Formats: sequence, structure tokens, C-alpha cells
Amino acid sequence: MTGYTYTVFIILIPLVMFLVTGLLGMKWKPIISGLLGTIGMGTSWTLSLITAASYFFGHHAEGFQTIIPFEMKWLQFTDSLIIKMGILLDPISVMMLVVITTISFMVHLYSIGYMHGEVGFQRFYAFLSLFTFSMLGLVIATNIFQMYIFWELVGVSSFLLIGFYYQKPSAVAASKKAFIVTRFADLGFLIGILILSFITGTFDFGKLTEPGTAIFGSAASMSFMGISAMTWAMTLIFIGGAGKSAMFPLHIWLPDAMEGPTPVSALIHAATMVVAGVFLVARMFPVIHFQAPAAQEIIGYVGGFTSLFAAVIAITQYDIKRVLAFSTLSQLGYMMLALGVSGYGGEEGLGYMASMFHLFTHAMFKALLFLGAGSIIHAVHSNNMYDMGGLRKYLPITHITFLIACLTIAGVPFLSGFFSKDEILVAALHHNKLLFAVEFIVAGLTAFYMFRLYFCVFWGKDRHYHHTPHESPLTMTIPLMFLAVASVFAGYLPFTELVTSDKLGFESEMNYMVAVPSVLIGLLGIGLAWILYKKESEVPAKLAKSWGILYTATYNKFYFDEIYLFVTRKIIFNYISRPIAWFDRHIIDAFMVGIGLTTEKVSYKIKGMQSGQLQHYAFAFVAGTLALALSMIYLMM
Amino acid sequence: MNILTLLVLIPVLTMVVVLFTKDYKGARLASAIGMGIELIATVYLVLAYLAARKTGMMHEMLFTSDFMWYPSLNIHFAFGVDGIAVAMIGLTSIVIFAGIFASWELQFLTKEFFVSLILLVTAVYGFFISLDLFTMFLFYELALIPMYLLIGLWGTGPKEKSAMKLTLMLMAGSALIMVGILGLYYNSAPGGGPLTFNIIEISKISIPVAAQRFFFPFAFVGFGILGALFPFHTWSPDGHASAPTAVSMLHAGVLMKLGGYGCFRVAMFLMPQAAQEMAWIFIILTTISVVYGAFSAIWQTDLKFINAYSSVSHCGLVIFALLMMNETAMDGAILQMISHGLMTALFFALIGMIYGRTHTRDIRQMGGLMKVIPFLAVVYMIAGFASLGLPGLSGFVAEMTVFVGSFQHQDMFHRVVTVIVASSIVITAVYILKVVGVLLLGPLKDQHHADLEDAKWYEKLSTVTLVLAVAAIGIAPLWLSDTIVASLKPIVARLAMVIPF
Amino acid sequence: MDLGQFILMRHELLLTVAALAILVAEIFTSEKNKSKLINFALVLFALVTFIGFIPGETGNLFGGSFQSSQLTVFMKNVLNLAVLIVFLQAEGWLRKPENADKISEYFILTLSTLIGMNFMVSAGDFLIFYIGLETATIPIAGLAAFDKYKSESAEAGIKLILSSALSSGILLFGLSMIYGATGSIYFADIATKVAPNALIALGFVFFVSGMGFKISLVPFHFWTADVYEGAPINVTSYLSVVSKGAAAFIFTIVLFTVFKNIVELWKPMIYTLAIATMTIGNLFAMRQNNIKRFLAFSSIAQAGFILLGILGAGELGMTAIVYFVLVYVFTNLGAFGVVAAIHNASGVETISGYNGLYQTNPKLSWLMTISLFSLAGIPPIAGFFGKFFLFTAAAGSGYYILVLIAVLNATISLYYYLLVIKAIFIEKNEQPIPEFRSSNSMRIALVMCITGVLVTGFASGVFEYIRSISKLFLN
Amino acid sequence: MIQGIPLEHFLVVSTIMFFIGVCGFIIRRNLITMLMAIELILNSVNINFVVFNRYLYPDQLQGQFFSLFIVGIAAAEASVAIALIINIYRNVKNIEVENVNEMKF
Repeated sequence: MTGYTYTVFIILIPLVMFLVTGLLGMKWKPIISGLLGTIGMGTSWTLSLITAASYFFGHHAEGFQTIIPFEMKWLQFTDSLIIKMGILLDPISVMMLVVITTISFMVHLYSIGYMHGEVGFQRFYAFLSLFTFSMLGLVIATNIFQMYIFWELVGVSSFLLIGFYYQKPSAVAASKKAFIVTRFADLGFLIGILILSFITGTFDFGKLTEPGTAIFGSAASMSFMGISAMTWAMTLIFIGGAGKSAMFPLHIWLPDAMEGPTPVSALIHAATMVVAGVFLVARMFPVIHFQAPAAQEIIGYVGGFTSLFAAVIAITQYDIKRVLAFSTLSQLGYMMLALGVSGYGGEEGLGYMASMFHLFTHAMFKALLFLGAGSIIHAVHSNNMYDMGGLRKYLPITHITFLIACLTIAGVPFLSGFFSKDEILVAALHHNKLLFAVEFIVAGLTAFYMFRLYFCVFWGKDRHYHHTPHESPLTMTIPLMFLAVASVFAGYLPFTELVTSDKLGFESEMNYMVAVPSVLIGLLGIGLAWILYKKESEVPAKLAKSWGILYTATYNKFYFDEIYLFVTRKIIFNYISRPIAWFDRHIIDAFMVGIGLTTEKVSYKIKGMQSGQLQHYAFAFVAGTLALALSMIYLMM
Repeated sequence: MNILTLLVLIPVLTMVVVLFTKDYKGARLASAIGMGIELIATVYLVLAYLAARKTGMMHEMLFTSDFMWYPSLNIHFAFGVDGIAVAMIGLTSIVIFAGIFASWELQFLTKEFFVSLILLVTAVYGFFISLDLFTMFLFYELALIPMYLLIGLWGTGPKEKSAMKLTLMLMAGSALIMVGILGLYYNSAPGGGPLTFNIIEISKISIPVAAQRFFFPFAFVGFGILGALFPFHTWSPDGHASAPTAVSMLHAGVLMKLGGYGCFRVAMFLMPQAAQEMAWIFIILTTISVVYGAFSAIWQTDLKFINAYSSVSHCGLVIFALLMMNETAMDGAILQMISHGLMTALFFALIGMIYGRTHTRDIRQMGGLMKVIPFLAVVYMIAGFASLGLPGLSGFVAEMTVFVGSFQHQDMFHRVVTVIVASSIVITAVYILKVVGVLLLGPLKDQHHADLEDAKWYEKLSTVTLVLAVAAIGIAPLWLSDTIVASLKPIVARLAMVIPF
Repeated sequence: MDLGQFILMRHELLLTVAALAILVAEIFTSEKNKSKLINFALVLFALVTFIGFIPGETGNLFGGSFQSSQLTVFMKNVLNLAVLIVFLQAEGWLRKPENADKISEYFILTLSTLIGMNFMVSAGDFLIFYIGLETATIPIAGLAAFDKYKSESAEAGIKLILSSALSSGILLFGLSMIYGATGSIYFADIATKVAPNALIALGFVFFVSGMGFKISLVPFHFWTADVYEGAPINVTSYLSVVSKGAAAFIFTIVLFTVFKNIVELWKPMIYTLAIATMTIGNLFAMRQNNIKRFLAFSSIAQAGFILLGILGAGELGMTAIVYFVLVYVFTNLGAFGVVAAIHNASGVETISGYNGLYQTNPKLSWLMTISLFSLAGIPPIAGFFGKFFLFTAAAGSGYYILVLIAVLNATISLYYYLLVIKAIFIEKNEQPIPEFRSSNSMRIALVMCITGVLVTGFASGVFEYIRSISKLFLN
Repeated sequence: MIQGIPLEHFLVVSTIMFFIGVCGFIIRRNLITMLMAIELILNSVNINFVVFNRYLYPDQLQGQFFSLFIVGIAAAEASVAIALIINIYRNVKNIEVENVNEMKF
């Protein structure tokens, strides 16, 4: 099946774009790199659409094959442990191709307008291409180590893009935070890979995920600290995923990551990179499900908790982008949870399917939300939603698209979000009532905070803007409209046939027992927001007061940043690194130097021996002779 | 004419030529040309080596040549290279080439500077191609000595003290080595017959275990001192901090590798049983030095100190991997040597250039340089990424090979320490980003730095050479890794002969 | 016996003739062109040295009292060479007005000590040995006091003569005991009769301390520093190289041949002496400022290294020692040559006085550096090989720990040699020693030294030759 | 042939002389006296040689010759020493040994 060799170009084009714009970008007019990037992205978008079409709607009677159109050896560790660079096409990777290229293309287009006139326009596009390249490489990885490689690249390009305004200390800090936190998680990923490879002797997804494989034969016997090796491996790998997907408690970097330009937030921190973790778990799903059920449990609960936790925080945030960030967290929690509660094969695999489905739809509407927010910020030059209000008449297109997005995420029927979220709830219900309850509440909260945002921004009375807000240029609104359409209709894609845990389609019908209540609670949330925020009123403030300490805690994200800061700054820097540095200088080095100094001191101490008195010399002479004589005699005894 | 002898001859001739140059321009030009030729010769050597292997020459060493020197003691000039030595020579040539250009503007006693620098390099080449312990040791000590003048004369800060400390500590190390070598010599013919210094011949017999137990620590620690083995690493921060740019580059980039190279070529290869038995001690030491170096790097504020400590950490990783004694891990060790050599040289070059502009190395006094000197800043970032193991740059390849290899070890203890060591990549990320964040990003801190000029052509040449090398290894590691692995086979086989536990 | 046999002691005879010739010449030269004597002496001695190298037969004289073998001949030639270099270096100093009336004395005294050493080297019994020893010592006292108006010089002289007298007294006492125990003064006979009994042991100890005085081993070394400092530089260099070398050589021979039966008895003794000598020498050298005193202590430390060769008993040890002495001649004379040159030109003889020397006299600085590195045993200079072979010899008889101590001591010595180099190259100085051009003969001498230092190591033939002849000698 | 005096007596005498000499050399302050102490030592050695020769190996003369030479050399030594002592007197105007300590450490 080498019919898909052209997929190589999907990845190579962004790479080439990166190199070209990166090296020569400074030479030519900014706009050129913008256009180049956009065109390039457009090409690989079309290519991946073609791929998707021919993959999904080609014949697949007995399920979808895993296709590897291209693979080359990159680095060989042992006879069996080999890092290959290749392309693996299977339902989820193809879907991800579509998602990434779509969003990336939209963002490229959008940025032409949004970033217009920024210093380092070329740099921006170079980094965008770099990111897209790495992200694509990640999803089509044929083996876990290739994935890890691109995983790191994704991390670094995210670092570069968050810190795009590198003269802004907060941006620099945020980028550092993002990198180090994810790096810490990646360590888990790496160790997981090490354990996995030690057990199975392979990196290939093909070998790892093939059903009923025998490579885990040895695994059962192995355990460390009472926990089976596979559980260790999978949990550690999940930690890696959790880092990228900002699962609790590694979520702290994501809100700060909003320091980056808004299109970046849309691309990386809403649609693509942050779902890498979910994708990883999905990729390893058979292994996790069969070899490490305990790990899967953990995944489920972490997902659930994160979604709730983030939703609660989102309610209290003022910064429009932070609200969106926390909603992203919450939605990612959904996806993780879905994987956590999923089974394998057919109906059982509903959660898996749902997760992927939600990933897809979420990408669309969350990107839309961010781009919309971008266009708002573009108009208002502020992130704080209390500086906004009544914008609906200034920014009609933005308003409509934003509303659609909000409705979608709130799970209003017949929009894409509704379907995917519904599937997740069903899956949760089947496996774990507690998690279902959590998700049910979160659905309501989501609706509430989204519409709180919506009403504050577009309704209420005008603020006095230093210049009247005007609708964004076409380059920015076209993506908005496109994504709006996408998020409306994405829900009608037959995911149950296309993306499933065992690559075989299955039938699933609406479960009204779940759908109706979830819709109701969504509407409830919307209504509450309507009452509280449609008109300017004191009620929210009062409410906030009435919650008191709890409110402040929530507003301060439960002080997690502070805790982390304490750990790093105080513990690691002051109580580990500083003493070590001191120890090195004042103990070890001092000891080495001390040897020398002592020698010198001794040489001064004994200088009296050379007194200059002939008779002392003579005495020493005779004494020495006699001493030798005595020792000699002693020896002979 | 044997290519290897040529490798040693070219620098010698260069020195002679430099001696007869008029002014500093001539001196630097002469040495640049000389080292350029050397670089070409090295490339030729690499190609020749690969070609020879391709034609299926299976000898352990290639291009061997052997002249009797002291017949009564059976001392030879025995030269020869395997893949590892070739790789090391390549590293040396690149670094010295870059180093010459990094010290392009040096005008105080230029002639003497370049002569001693090239003398140093000559010794390094000699060391890598030696197959005879005596000549090896001779070149080893010869490599240590020019250091004193180089640091003492052209250094900065408390240069005399640092130079003295460095020289003495390394000499003490070579004292240990001397004992080890003599021990090897006198045990090189347990079955009677002529004693020999020749590594290959010794590697064919097995030294009596009692002797191994006695002499292994001498040889290993002796070389380990130069390899910045904890707790004998303290010469390195001071030394590197005080040394002039090119010397730091060469010393951290190449000279410290002599330590690691000697550790396995002499100590481990020739005394496998003892190596197996005592490995755990040194594994613990190196584990400490990896983590410890990284942690103490976090707290430093002097750029060179940061890099010196990160060198301690990275070189610790080298010896750590060597002690794992399996093909992959040792391959990783060699890769790590090369990768660390290149990127640390790059670091020191950049630090030197930045220092030359801002006249400070204290990161607290600098900031936001990205705006002012973008080229240098970007290269510095690349170097940083290389050192924190970003895929696509050499550091990643080396570290991953080390980790995977070490983790394949059957013994649980080894796997656990591997995990500990692996955790250092996070700490590395912390201090690298700290530096990058403070030094390059953010608003410009000191307004005097507002009108610094960016890199000159020779600086660009110097840094780009290194960057290309780093990237090349990072992007296409396979051929290098395979070459090394091929040459590692006999060594690993010999080490694997004995499994005491 | 016919007179033809006297060819065996050609070196001694030649030297005697030379000495007498100079004496006579001195009588027949007028006051004003006394300085011509120098050229005469130089040429004459160069001739003698050259003739010495002509190979001739070897054998015994006077019923074995005088033994001449290729090894001894080689040793004598080395000594001649050394003295020639010393003379060349002394030339500039002798031309100074204050020495105008003592020119011939210098040569005659030196030559007579050299004769003594030659006899000592090829002694076959303790009588010749003792005569040679004294002939080699007493005139040096005169030489040490050569600057008779300088109180240091006088002090050096008296210290040397008195302590040497004491030491030779003790040595003789030992010899008398050995004679009492064995009933012979012939090496050959004694060697057969020596047995580990109290009398022999005592005698041996006294003998060792007597020799220890000459080689300046700790604790018999105290005179060294003071004498070296007080005596004129050229005498000092003579002392430190020639007389020490000869003594070390004969000491080795006696230990290897005469006392080889009680080897187990003297090895621990030499072991301790070696450690003490190296360490003390280094510790004292570390903080010296007067370059002559500094070199004195460094030479003491070097003597300690020689003992390592003695411990590596046998052919390799012998070879290593002779080789080391040869290298040491070039190395130390190189260093002393520079010191003398500088002293003649500027009167400076302190290390701190050398600050910034490199700015004005780069050539001399490099010479000094190379010599010092050679002393420290840095490759690829001869000193490295000398030390390495000594260590190899010691390791050969299993003294690895001693070797370790020795090499660590070498590291310490490197420290203080580097201090000098630091002074020369690194230290800043407003008015360093002004640039000067030393006399031609001095230059020749230095060139000889430096070539020796640079070449000896690489030319393995030298070592191999010594090895072959010492093999002949020892069996 | 001295009747009835056993070897040991001579040896005792010589040994005592030797150590008197050594002690004298170490204790006495006057350079000339120290020189005389040296003479004592040398003469004790002479006695040793002669006695050993006479009693143990009467059929040969090595010991006696040796002592003759020692006497001769001792004379030379003494002469040089005294010359130097005079030289010292020129410089420091006395011959107390403790004043001869210009160079030390």
C-alpha cells in the first residue's frame, strides 16, 4: 500500500517553510513570508484532506488497515530497539492530520491580519511552520520514540511561540514555565518509554498495539515497589501526556501560556498541541487497557477531576483568554476521562470513539473561540472582559461566530459539541457513575461560564473605548466563518464508523436518558448566565462576596502557581542547589586547595631545621646515622 | 606516508611556521591555514576509514604503523585508529579550527599563544592515535603542560591560582596513571615472554585479577580526574573560568575527553574483571556528579561557571555510560563525548564573544541581549537547546543512547540509577532556560549594551562550524553511531567475558 | 706489569697532565695576559674530553684496585663533558677583574677534584675509593670559598670542609668495621665475605651515611643548601652535577656489587631515605627565593629519585641511574647556566628578581623553562625519560607505592618549578633585568645543554647503549 | 706483639675516641677545637684498622696501609680547613662556629 507516499509532503512542506522563512525571512518583506507560509499550509491542508478522503471513504470492508507508506532507520540502539522515522496512517492519525492542517491553515491565514505590522512577523511564521511540522510528525509517528522526538520539538516550538514577545518579562516567564513543566512531564514519558522498551524490546506501535500480542509475556512477572512494571510504564507515559494536555496537577502552565499571541493560543493551546496527550493515550490505548487497567483508572479520574477543577476556576476569571484556557483544560479533562472509562472493541469502545470525536469537534469550536477572542482583543486592545461590553454592534461577524461557538461548547442540541459530549457522558455512565455525575455538573458549569463570558463581552452597556472598535479584516473573519460552519456540522461526521478502538465501525444511537438531562443542565447554565450578566448588575459581585474565601481561592486558581513557585524557588533553588554549590566551593574545592596550602604551611613550619648552625647539621647527621644503625640492628633481629 | 603520522606532523609544522611569522596577523593566519589543512586531513581520514571498513577490513585498528623505539623496554611508536579514535580526532579538528577563529583578535604575545595552543592539540592527536601506553602517557602529560602558560598568561581573573590548581590536580592524576601503566606493563606477560606497553597485545592476554584489582583504581581515577569525576572535578570550574576562550573551548571540548577515552581504552579495556567488580563504586560517583553538577549549575551566576558545572554533569554522564559496559550505553558515552565536546566548545566560544563585548560574565549584569546581538543570541539558544537535549541536535542523540543503553542493563540497581541520571535532563532545562531567559530575553538591562555590534565574520565562521557539526550529528546520527558501535564490539566482548556477580 | 697497561687509566692521566700543564702555563704567563689562560684551559680540556671519548680497552690495574670497564669509562666521559660545560659557563665569570689572579687555581682545583672522582669511579678497593673521595672533596672546599672576600663564600667553604671531614670520618669508621669483619678492602673479596651480621651492618650504615653526605640524602643533606648558596655559581653547578653524579654512581656500584648479599637489609633503608629525601627536598624548595638555594633543594629531591633506581636493583636500575645522571647533567647545567648568565650580567640571583624576564630575554627564558620542565619530568624532554626509567626500575621490583609517592613528589616539584616559570612569564615588572647578550662560550654551553635535553630522550640509542654496558658491568 | 692486651680493649678505646670526637664536634664552639675532634675520629679509625689488621689478619698489611693514607689525607684536610678558618677569621673577626650562620632556612 504505497499509494500514500505523497503524505510525506504534508510534513515536509512546513519544514521547508520553516527553514526558508527562518533563514531568509529577514531578507525580504514580512508579508511574503506570511503568504508563503499560508500557501504552504494550504497545500498540505489539501493534501491531508485528500488523504483523509481516500483513507476513510476508500474501501475498508474488514476495518481500517494501518498503513506505513514511508519509513527509514534513524538511529539504532540494539538489534530490536531502533528509532525509525516514518509515517503511520490509521484512523486517528489521519483525523489528526486533518485537524492540525485545518486549524493551522486557518491560523496562518488569520495571522496575516492579526499579526500585521508586528516586529518579527517572519519569525512568527517560521515558528508556526516549525510547530506544524513537529505536530504533524508527532501524530504520524510510527514508533513511540519518534513520537517522543517530535513531542520535544512541539514543546520547544510552543516555548518559542509563547515567548514570542521576548522582551515582555511575563511572556518569557510563561514560556519558561511551560517548557519546564512539560519537560518534567516528558521525563515521565521518557522513563515510561525506557521501561516499555525494556519489557517489550520494541518501540513500534505496530507491535505494541496489535491485539493479543505476546511481547508482554515477561511483563507480568516484573514489578517495582509492589506495582507491576506495565502499570509503572503506562502511568509514567500518561504523566507525559498529562504534562502536554495540562492535566491536573501539571495544568499550571496552560493559563500562563496565553501570554503568546492569540492565534498561537488558538493553534497550540486549544486545538492541537494540548490534545497531544489525549492522542498519546489513545495511541497506546490497547496497551493501557489490557496491560495496565490501573493506569487507565488513574487516567479516568485525573481527567474527571481536571475538568471539574478547571470549570470551577473558569467561572471566576476576568481575562477572556484565561477563561478560554480553563475551558480548554476542562474539555481536555472530558477527553481523558472518556479514554479512562472506555473499553475495547465495538460498543465497549464507545469512550475511545467519543474522546476522539470530542477532540475533533473541540478543536473546531475552541479554535473558533480563540480566534474570535483574538479579533475582539484586536479591536479593543485588552484582555479583560470588564473592559468590554456591547460589542455585538461593532463586531457583527465576530459576534455571530462567537455565539455559535459558545452554543456548541455548551452542548446545545444539533451542534457538534452536543453529539461528542453526549457520547462521552454515555460512556461515563456505562462505566462509572461518579465520573458521570462530575461530567454532568461540568456540562452545566461550562454552559454557565461560556455565556458569562459571552454576555459580558457582547452585551451589557458600552465601555468607553479610546477608539471605536471596528470589525477585523477579511483575513481574520474568513477563518472565523469557516470554523463556525465546521463546528456546526462537524457533529454529523459518522465517527462511530470511522474512528474506533478496534478500527471496526459500530452502530450507536442517541441515548435520550443522557442527552435530555445534559441539554437541560446546559440550558440552565445559559439561563443563569443570562440573568446574571445580560444586564449590568451588582448580583455577581454580591455572589462573589457571599462565597468569600472560597471565591478568592478559586479566583487565585487555588494557589497552585504559588505552591509550584514555592517548591521550585524555595526548595530546589535555595535548599538544594544553593547548598550544593556552597558545598562544592567550600568543602570539596576547599579540601583540594587545602592539601596544597597544608603542604606549604608544613614547609614553613619545618624551615627551622635548616638553622644554619653547622653543629645542628652535624647532630642531625650523627643522629640520622645512629637511627639508621638501630633500625638496621632491629631489622636483623 | 601514513595519514596518522601526517595528522601529528601538520600541527608541528604549523608551529614552526608560526614561530617564523612577523606579527600577530601572520601568526593567526598561519595557524588558521594549518588547522584548516588539519581539518581537511581529518575529513580525508574519516572517509578513508569508512571506505576501508566498507571494503571489509576487520582489524581492530586501521592505518597502524609501528616503529621500535626503546627495544630493551619494548617501547614502540605504535599508531592506529578505530572508529572511536577517528571520531575523537574529528572532534579535535573541528574544535581547534573553531578555536583559532574564536581567538582571532588576540594580540598579546599572539605567536606564543598559538604555538602553545597548537602544541596542546598536537599532543591530543598523539594521544588519540597512540596504541602504546608509553607514548599515550607521554602525549597525555604533554597535553597538560601548555595549559599552565595558556591560562596563566592569557587568562582572566585569578588566573595564576586557577592555572596552578588545574595543572597540579591533573598532574596528580597522571601520577596515578603512571602507576597504573607500570602495573600493566609488568603484568603484561603473565605467561612469561617480553613485557609490552602495547594496548592491543595486552588486550589479547588477561592480566592477573589480583593485579587488576590493585591497578584499576589508579588508572581509572587517574584518567577520571581529567574526566571531571566527582569529587576530583574542582579544577574545572576555576580553570575554565580563568582560561581564555580558545583554551576553554579546547580544554572542555577535547582535553576532558582524554579522560573518558583513557578510562575505557586503558582502565576498562585492559582490566575488565576489575572494571566489572568496581564499576558500582564509580557508577555511584558519576551518578552523583551528573545530578550534582546540574544542581550547582543552577545557582551559578558566572556564565563560564555555569558551563563548567554543566560540563561536570555531562562528562559524568560519559563515564557513567561507559561503566554500564554494554554496547549501546558505551556508544552513547562516545556520542556524548563528541556532542558535549562540540556544544561546550560552542558555549565557551559564545561566552568569550559576549564577554569581549560586555566585559562581564555575570548574568545578573546582562539582559535582553537578543535585541542587540541577535546572531550570537540565537546561536547561544541553539547551544542551549543542544545541551538540554533537543531532538535534531547532538545532545539528544547522545543522551537517549545513554539512557536506553543503560536501562537495558539486567541489574535493577543500574536501571534505578539510570532513572536518577535521566532526571538530570529536567535540571539541565532549568538552568539553561534560566540563563537564556535572563541573558538573552526580557528587556535590555544595561543601556551601555544598547549599541554592541553583532558577530564579525570570523566569529560567525567559528560558531557556525560548531553549530553545523552539532546539527549534523543530531539530524543524521546513524552512520556515526554505527561506526562507533562497530569499533566497540571487541571492547564490549572483552568486558562481557567476565560476569562476576 | 708493563707501562702499556697504564692506558687503562688514560682519563686520570690525561687530566693530571692537563692540570699540570695549566699550572706550568700559569707560571709562564705574565700578569696582564693571565686571561689568555682561560682560552688555553678551555681548549686543552676540550681536547682531553674529546680524547676521552676515543674507545680503548678496559681491564684492571694494580691487582684489581683500579677497575676500568666500559661503564666507568662512559661515566668518566659524562663527567668530563659536564666539566667542560661548567668551564664554558665559568668563562665569563672568570674574566671578571676580581678573579684575574685566581684563574689557574680555579682550573687546577676543579681538575684535581675531577681526577679524584675518576679514581673514585673506577675504584676497585676501598682505599682507592677513599682517596678518590677525599681528592674529590677537599679541593671543592677551596673552590666553595673561592670568592674569599665574600663572607658567604667563606662560610660555604668552612661548612663544606668541616662537615665533609666529619662525614668521611664516619665513613672511615664504617670501612674499618667492614675491614674488621671481612679482612679485606677489595670489593671483590668483600662481596664474597659480606654476611648479615652486626658489624657489617654497622659498617654499612656508616658507609651509607658517609655517601649520603656526598649525594646529599636527608638527613645528611643540610650542608648542601648553605654551600650551594654561598659558593660561586659555577662551583655550585659543579657540585650539584659532577660531584653528586659521580658519588651517586659509585654508591650504586658499591651497593650492587659489594653489598649485594645483604640486599634485603639495605632495601628498606634506601626506601625510607628515598621518601625522606624527596619529600624534605621538595618541602624546602617550595618557599625559596634565592635561585641557587632553590636549585640546591631541588637537587636534593632529585637525589631522592636516584634512590628509586637503586631500589630497582639490577641492570635496569643501573641503567636508569646512569641515564638519569647523564640527563641530569644537561638539565641542571642548563638551569645553572641561565642562572650564571643572568648573574654575570645583572647580579640578580633571586626568583623574584626574574619577574618579567621574558619581556627582555625571551631566549634565556625558554632555556630556563625547558630545563625546569626537564627537571620536573615533563615530556617530551629528557627529564621525563630519566624519571620514567627510574620509576620503571623501582616498579620492576614491586615498589608501586614508592613510585606513587615519588610521582606525587614530582607533582610538588612541578609546583615550585612553575613558580619560577610564573615569575619569568606571568609576573609583571616595571624594570625587569635589562636585555643582555651573554658570552659566546656561555652560549655554546647552553646550546650543548639544550640539545642534550631535547635529543637524549628521543635518541633511544643512548639508553640502549648504557643498558648494554651496564649489563656487561654487572655480570 | 703486645702481650695480654686483648683486641676488645683497643676497640673500646677506639670507639670511645670516636664518640668523644663526634661529641666534641657537635659541642665545642671553636672551629679549631672542632677540627681537633675530627682528628680524634680519624685516629680512632686508624686504631681500628691497625688493630684489626694486627689481631685478625696478621698475614697482610691492608689495614695498616689504609691508616697511613688516612693520616696523610687527614693532614691535607686539616691544612685546608685551617686555611678556611683563617679566611673566616678575616670575614667575621672570630672563629666561633655559631657566628657562621649567615645562610639559613
